[in-house]
Amino acid sequence: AAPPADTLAAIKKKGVLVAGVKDSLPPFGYIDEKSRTIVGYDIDFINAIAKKLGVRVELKPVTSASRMPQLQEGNIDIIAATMTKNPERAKQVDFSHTYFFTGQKFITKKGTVRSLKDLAGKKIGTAKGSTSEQNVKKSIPTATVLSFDDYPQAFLALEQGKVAAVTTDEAILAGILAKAPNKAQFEIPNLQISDEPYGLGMRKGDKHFVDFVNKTLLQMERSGEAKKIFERWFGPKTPFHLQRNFKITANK
Amino acid sequence: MLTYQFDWSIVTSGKYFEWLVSGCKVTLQISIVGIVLAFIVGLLIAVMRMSNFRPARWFALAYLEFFRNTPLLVQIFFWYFGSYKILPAAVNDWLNSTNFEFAAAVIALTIYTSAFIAEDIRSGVLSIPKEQMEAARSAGFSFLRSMQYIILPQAVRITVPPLVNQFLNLAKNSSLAMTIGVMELTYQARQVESYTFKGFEAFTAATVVYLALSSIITALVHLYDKRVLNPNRAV
Amino acid sequence: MIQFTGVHKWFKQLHVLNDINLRVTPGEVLVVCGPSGSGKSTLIRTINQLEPINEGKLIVDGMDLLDKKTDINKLRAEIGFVFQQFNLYPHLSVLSNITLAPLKIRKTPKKEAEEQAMTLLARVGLAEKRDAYPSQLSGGQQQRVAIARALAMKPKIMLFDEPTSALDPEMIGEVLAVMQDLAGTGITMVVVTHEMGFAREVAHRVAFMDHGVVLEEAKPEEFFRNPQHERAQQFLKQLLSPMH
Amino acid sequence: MIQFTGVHKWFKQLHVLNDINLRVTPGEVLVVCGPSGSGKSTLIRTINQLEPINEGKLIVDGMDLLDKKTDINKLRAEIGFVFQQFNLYPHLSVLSNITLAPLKIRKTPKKEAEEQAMTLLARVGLAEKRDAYPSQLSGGQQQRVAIARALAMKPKIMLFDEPTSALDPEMIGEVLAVMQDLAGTGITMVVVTHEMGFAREVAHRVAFMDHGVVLEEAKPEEFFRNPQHERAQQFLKQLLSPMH
Amino acid sequence: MGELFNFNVITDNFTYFMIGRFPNGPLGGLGLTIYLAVVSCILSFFCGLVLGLLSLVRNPFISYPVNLFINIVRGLPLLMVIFWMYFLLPALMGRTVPESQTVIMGLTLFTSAYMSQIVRAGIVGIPKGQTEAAISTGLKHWQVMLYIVLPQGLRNMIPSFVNQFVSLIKDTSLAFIVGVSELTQVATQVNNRTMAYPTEIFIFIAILYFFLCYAFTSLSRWLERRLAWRKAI
Ligand SMILES: Nc1ncnc2c1ncn2[C@@H]1O[C@H](COP(=O)(O)OP(=O)(O)OP(=O)(O)O)[C@@H](O)[C@H]1O
Ligand SMILES: Nc1ncnc2c1ncn2[C@@H]1O[C@H](COP(=O)(O)OP(=O)(O)OP(=O)(O)O)[C@@H](O)[C@H]1O
Ligand SMILES: [Mg+2]
Ligand SMILES: [Mg+2]
Repeated sequence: AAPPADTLAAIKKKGVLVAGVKDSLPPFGYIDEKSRTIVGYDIDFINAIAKKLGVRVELKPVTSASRMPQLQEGNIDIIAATMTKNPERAKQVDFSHTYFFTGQKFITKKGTVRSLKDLAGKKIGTAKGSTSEQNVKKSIPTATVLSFDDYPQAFLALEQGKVAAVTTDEAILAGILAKAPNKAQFEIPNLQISDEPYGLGMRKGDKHFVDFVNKTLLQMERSGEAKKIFERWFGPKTPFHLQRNFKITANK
Repeated sequence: MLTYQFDWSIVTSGKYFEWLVSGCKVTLQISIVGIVLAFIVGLLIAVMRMSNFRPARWFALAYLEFFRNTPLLVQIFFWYFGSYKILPAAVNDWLNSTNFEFAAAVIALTIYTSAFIAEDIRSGVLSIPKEQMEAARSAGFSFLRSMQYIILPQAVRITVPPLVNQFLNLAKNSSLAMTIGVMELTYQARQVESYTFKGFEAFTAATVVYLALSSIITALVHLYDKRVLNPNRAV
Repeated sequence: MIQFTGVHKWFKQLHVLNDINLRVTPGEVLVVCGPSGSGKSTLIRTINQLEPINEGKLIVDGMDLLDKKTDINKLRAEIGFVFQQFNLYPHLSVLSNITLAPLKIRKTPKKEAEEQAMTLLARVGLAEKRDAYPSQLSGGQQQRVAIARALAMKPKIMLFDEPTSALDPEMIGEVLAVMQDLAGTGITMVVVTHEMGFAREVAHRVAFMDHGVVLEEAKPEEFFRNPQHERAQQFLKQLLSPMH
Repeated sequence: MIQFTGVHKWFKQLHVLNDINLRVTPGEVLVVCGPSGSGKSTLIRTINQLEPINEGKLIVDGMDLLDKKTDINKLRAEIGFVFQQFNLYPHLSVLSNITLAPLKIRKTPKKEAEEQAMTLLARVGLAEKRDAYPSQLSGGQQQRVAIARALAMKPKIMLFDEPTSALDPEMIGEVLAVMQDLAGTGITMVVVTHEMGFAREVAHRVAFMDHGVVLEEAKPEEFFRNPQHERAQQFLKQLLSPMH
Repeated sequence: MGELFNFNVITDNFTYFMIGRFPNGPLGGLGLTIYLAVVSCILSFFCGLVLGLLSLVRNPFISYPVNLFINIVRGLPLLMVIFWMYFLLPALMGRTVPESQTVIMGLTLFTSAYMSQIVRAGIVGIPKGQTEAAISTGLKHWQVMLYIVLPQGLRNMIPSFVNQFVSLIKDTSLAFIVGVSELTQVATQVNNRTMAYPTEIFIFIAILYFFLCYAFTSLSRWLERRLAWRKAI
């Protein structure tokens, strides 16, 4: 494929920003039942960037496994799909400043897991191609990792007793739990196995675009818009009740 | 693509090579277990379909039509996720304590393929001219004996090639098991891709394995065609 | 030996056998002829109940075919049937084609069955083909094997349904010769055929059918010299001189 | 019209045509007979090059078949061929079966082609079947349509390969009558057939083949009265009285 | 397990199952499934026809590569073919390719190989006598193909084509893997969102697929009976 050398110019020229987003991961990106459109935390950031650029937004559902190839082949301009920043990925894409911060934890049936030892030799569910998959293999080598196409599927497997735990970022787990029909039976034990800073992903070396996005993110933090978006999707009025224990800064 | 750096070493040695090898093993396991089961179930359904006992015939017909006309992928999801509400709790617990991903894939593949196999067996039997049955009955053989000595021996010869074809389909279709986390060949190829971003190499390796598998099976059928379906024997 | 009394048969609407009354005495050779579609095959196939009849009475070898208690498989074992298309079992050798029924039904010991089969093969002139497969034989040879296969059950009655009409002209003779030889042994035979030479020389009686009705029954010399029925006259004329 | 000079043909090892020397003059009707597998079909099929020859010289209508410059499609259009199995086109009506080649090859205007076709259909007695499909016709009718189809190209030569051997006895007569009628028009004909009645009455010459060799060539009266070759004597004996 | 089944999940999301995000977004659900199947079917019919004819060409420099290609594709799982398209298409076409097009190309490539076999069998199945009869009247090779062999062959192939279409409908479910929101994908989405009714959802879409496919399977059987040439004696 021939991704444009200067994405920023290309976006302005075609008048549309194509973003790869998740479409079944509330509240980051999911299909709203009534309007049948994709909404969420990630989408609000994309909308803000597009507004700054003065272009339309086109949302493309991607999976954890498909988002990087999609970007590299030029099918999308930017990834806003709960992507953790890590050095290995940074070799392939350029990350924006961290726009969301969380850590990888587990969700389990209540009272079954106190420490990582309780998960030794068990089946643990996660999603294909995610960092969660790679992290858990490192921290509990004896466990069997079952990778599904998406986290809710993994959670369904947990519900049906097919796996002993589902692991991924706490924010995601909280989202799943909030939506779960019988949430009282599950819990997120305080076992964190990694830090998970999320960044927006862009093609390597596309300096203009990365700078523009970063500038926009910092502006959003300054103007309070970033906080507002967080409150809208994770705040007290939501089922998640998460504290915003991070700020968008230029040093990450 | 123009800037793509090939690195074949990742699929010929090391950790990722081992992943692919273990994927091959799982693919072979599913295929072999599936083929044996699908043949047995298929034969059973075919016999039911041809029997004079109406409920058996109807059951077989419904089975055939339903499972042949729904996508395998949906059937896999159904057996893995959807069966939960239908089965008793004890059975679910037991299933979950086993390698249920593997089992669900095998069940779905078995049922799906057996429906096709049953039809192949049946049309093999139907392709024997009815005069053969008449000749046998005229000699004083009963219906079942005629089947046993005259019809089935001829039908089996004709049915082997389409049957092997179904076996091959099953082996290829086993790739869908990746969707419920069975770590077979396609799954591993995809894993290698998402860990290394070397999709081209990973998929080439998997492709070669699938082609080798189907070439071997196809070659065996050709051999069979030449040897057993020798023009001097069968008409 | 065979007695049709008021036999009727329909295929859906079609009245294929219409009030058949026919008697074949032991040792008799009856030739059935008639135009295409007149019901000859159906008639002969009712005798071993490959086609069940709808109405009337049919007694074969003292057994009533409409009687539920009649063991039809046992009766069939007493009746040899030779088809137009031979219908040898393609997956079995010539010898196995002949011995299968004696071995499995009569439980004849293998050695004995094979000896008998070889005697029969010699009689039809094919002793050297014992290990061949049907597809390796010419049509005439296949038909002779089919006759041997039918004879292997030592039947009391032999039925032939146009045994030579699928054969090349040169092969017809060899099959007819075997049949003539067989007629000489005194077995009861019913033969559907267009071979008027055979009918003239071998048959004791000729039955002429048209539209499911037996229109005429006569000694061959009478039938050929002076057919009574107009349809039979036409038929014979066409058959004997196709040119005019 | 047709001249074979030292023609040979092999199928792999099998020598199917062995030094054929044969001449058919314009207007002549030649009947070829001989036992099964003797090479009759192959012989007649070489004439319009459905089978190419391996050796020798074959001149048809003044054109050398081995000459690369000969336009074989053009030659074939001048030769009508009638097959044992009729080979009518099942997807076309009787009329279209006949008009296809004139329309597509001769570029005859549609109206004219149809008129011609109707004349031919009337000649073979099937004018009322113009819109029928082949499967709705009896074998004899199909073969008559096949003859009409071949005639539609106004061929100089007509070839017949056992045109009646796939027919029921009752239908043979109607096809032979059409062929006899055709022979009366003075067209050159080569006919492979077992119908000795036809040969006797219509042929100008009879050629007898065995094992790829033309063993005997004679006027029909001579051939039937007094065949020279032993193999021909045998053949005639078998054919004329299948019983002995 | 409480109340065993709850089919409200079906009625609540019915529109979504049928047409996805349309008209607010792209077509999805059952509508997209049918669209994918129909478009791939038409494309693969023509590709299959060409491949089938080429595979029968006498010149081995043409027929051999064509047959090799056909056999390679037939030896692969459809999933593999789709993944390959996913990688290669953008490279080959030098531009981005939407997933639904990727899937259509994958399905077309895969199905063409099978269609070509149908075409081949249909042509080879025409009795040799038909060709000989046509040649004997002086028709050229291409005329024989055009006027005699293809009309009969194509008609004989119709039932197999319809069966292939049924396979295509089922195969579109694999578009799920690359995230095209056809029926199976939409079903998993709803399943992921609600997380409590997998049985209901999968039974429902299985039945949807069944009726769709069964209608065409029946059509193919009916055609098979209708279109059979009555044997020419
Ligand atoms: N609230 C949520 N509920 C359910 N799933 C979520 C939620 N938030 C995010 N997810 C999913 O969880 C995943 C976030 O973890 P993800 O799988 O992206 O980890 P990841 O892909 O490894 O990211 P990364 O690999 O960068 O950690 C995403 O796939 C996202 O779609
Ligand atoms: N295409 C072929 N390939 C190989 N052998 C062939 C082929 N066609 C015919 N033969 C053989 O050539 C010989 C002559 O065949 P041909 O069909 O010419 O005989 P025929 O005299 O017409 O016989 P019939 O009366 O049975 O039609 C036979 O032995 C036949 O098996
Ligand atoms: Mg008959
Ligand atoms: Mg011949």
